[in-house]
Amino acid sequence: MSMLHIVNKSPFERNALESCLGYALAGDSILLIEDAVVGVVAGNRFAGLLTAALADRHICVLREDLVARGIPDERVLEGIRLVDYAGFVELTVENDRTQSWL
Amino acid sequence: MSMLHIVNKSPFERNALESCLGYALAGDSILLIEDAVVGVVAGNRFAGLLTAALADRHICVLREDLVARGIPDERVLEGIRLVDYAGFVELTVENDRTQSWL
Amino acid sequence: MKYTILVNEGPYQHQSADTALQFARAALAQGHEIFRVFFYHDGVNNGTRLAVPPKDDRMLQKEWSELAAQHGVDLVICIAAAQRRGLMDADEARRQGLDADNIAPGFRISGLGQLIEGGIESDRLLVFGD
Amino acid sequence: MKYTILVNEGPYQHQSADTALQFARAALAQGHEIFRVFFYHDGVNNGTRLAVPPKDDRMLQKEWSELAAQHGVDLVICIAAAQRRGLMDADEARRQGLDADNIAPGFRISGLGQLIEGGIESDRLLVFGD
Amino acid sequence: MSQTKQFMYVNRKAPYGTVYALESLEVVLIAAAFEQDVSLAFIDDGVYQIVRGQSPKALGMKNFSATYNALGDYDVRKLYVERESLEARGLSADDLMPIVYEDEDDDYAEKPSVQLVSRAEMAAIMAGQDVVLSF
Amino acid sequence: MSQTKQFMYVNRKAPYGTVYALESLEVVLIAAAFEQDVSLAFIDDGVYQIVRGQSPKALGMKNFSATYNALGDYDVRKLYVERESLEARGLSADDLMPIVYEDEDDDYAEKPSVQLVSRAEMAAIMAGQDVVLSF
Repeated sequence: MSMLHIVNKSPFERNALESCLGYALAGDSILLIEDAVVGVVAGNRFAGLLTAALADRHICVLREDLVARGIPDERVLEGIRLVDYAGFVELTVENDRTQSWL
Repeated sequence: MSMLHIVNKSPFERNALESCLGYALAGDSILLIEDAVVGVVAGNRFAGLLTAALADRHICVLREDLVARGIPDERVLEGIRLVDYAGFVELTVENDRTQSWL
Repeated sequence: MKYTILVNEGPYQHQSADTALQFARAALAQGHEIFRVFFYHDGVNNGTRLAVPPKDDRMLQKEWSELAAQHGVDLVICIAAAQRRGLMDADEARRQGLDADNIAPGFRISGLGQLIEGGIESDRLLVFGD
Repeated sequence: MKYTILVNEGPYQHQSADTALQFARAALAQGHEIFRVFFYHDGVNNGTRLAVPPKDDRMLQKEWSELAAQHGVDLVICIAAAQRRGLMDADEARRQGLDADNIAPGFRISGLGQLIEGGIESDRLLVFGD
Repeated sequence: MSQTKQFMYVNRKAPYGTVYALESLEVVLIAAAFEQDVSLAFIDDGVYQIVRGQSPKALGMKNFSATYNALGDYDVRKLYVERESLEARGLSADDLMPIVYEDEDDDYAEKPSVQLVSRAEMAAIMAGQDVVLSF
Repeated sequence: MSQTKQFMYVNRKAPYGTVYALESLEVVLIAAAFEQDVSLAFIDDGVYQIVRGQSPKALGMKNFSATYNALGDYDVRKLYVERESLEARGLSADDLMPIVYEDEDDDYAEKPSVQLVSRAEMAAIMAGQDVVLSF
């Protein structure tokens, strides 16, 4: 039984990602979409937090939203998986439940 | 020449208050309205930041928004001035310009 | 899988409606079923037929109508949220004594129970908002 | 003092429209002038006449119309933002080939230049948004 | 619709600044009629939704906070509040409304609907839900 | 309307997730016709508005980032970017679009419109404005 957590706001602007990481359990998946994708750039202020979370949780990012904002694949923090909308759908199938951190 | 900075979002949720405090100059005024008023409760996580800012800036809070959210006057951090909508208007007169931190 | 999708924001101002649409299309493409899309809060504003966006931009309201026409997706606008914000179908406008309505084809106005039913009947309920 | 007020969010979803209205009333009560209220982004949704909020709640759209009627405040809705979101006056609806309009009394639809003019002509420009 | 599912409503925003708190409560009231297992979570600024002494009259807004008190009558009896969120905000349990329900299995004794839990406990409760709605 | 005022447009939000970046740019383009002194500030996530390589086509959205390049033709030549905001996001000046204008007083030489400034410098620039518009 695992949960897909969906975060759609920039961690620089809002507390949603930090709250989510405080709740996501080992084995859960976290998907960053919309403005949240700016959080995954290697070397940014949230790199340490995300790296720590990757120890026991899956972190994914929606590639269409990365591309829109001019963030190339190679700038994404190591360990974060890129998915497209089809992959987004698959994540909702693989996990038993979803929770959006609005 | 002074600026009235208006912040309307909770500092627990968004970075607007922290950004604003990084820009407000000595002598400027900062008015907290709407959900931002939850930031002024004594003993909360932002009390230190606000106390430091009070050294050379004026911080005001809109009383109608405090009352709506059940925050009594006596819980407001020392040094922060309570104003009503009339006082809000006066602040826009006393300061030469306004800037909303949306 | 059977999905219900909740859309809490209006078109353009936030990306929520775009993301919900893209997700719905991707799910349908994989053979999943969209049981219902429920529009709540400002999400009700997705259901207007009076929008005329610039020619070089997408027209979200129409894309929803097309999704309903092509895939039979049930698009439900919350009546309470719609009344606050001025989204009306012809029946409701008449009942309220209003002189116009503005709902787009493929949308219907109903109660919050339709959202709960979606949560009960679907395998997954996804929320898109601000 | 002469004020222009910019409203960037629709009614109810965010408090911005409420705050803008209360500020405008307080300024008028002190003898100041409201040169213009400009509605941009989702703020255009303040200008619908089709809203019917619950009887025990405020009706923001009507309060704006009353402010215009009682104090002659100029309420301007941005045309580009309105077209994206489905806010129409009778002229614009006709021009676009639409079968209905939904603008409330006291509001008028015009261009972004009205906002800039407000900034130039007024002593203060206040922004209310999300 | 014979299954019973666990529905959780997650509230993370302060009331009045946005409509989410009010319209979330409207969903909960309707949901109660569907005889599902309903619980509410108040975390982050959501804790302000059930703070006592709310009075939005001067804003021209409806004071809907009393409705939380009526949730017991709708069989909504599980209101979880995160302790860490209260503490960060300089609040304590005494600042919350005394929301209760009548326990029909215990001679209709009034019992508290609000339970303070740690973040870890809240995470475990969330993990047991079938449907999580956030506004 | 004979006065010239200093108008500053403050951009603090990423593009595409919300409409503010696009509709803010639409205001700037109109404002240019009023012959005021216009400048733009990019701070916090606003720096993403002028990052190079934006491509929202798969989202079905219009790529309006090229319009920033045209601002020079509208006599909008002052785009201030806060260095601290870039650094916190793992970005540098190389990640920004090379936005330029033609200087008619210098044989139409192309000159950069973007200026990196520290937070303290940005605060000083803001303090000198007559009208500050934020979206």
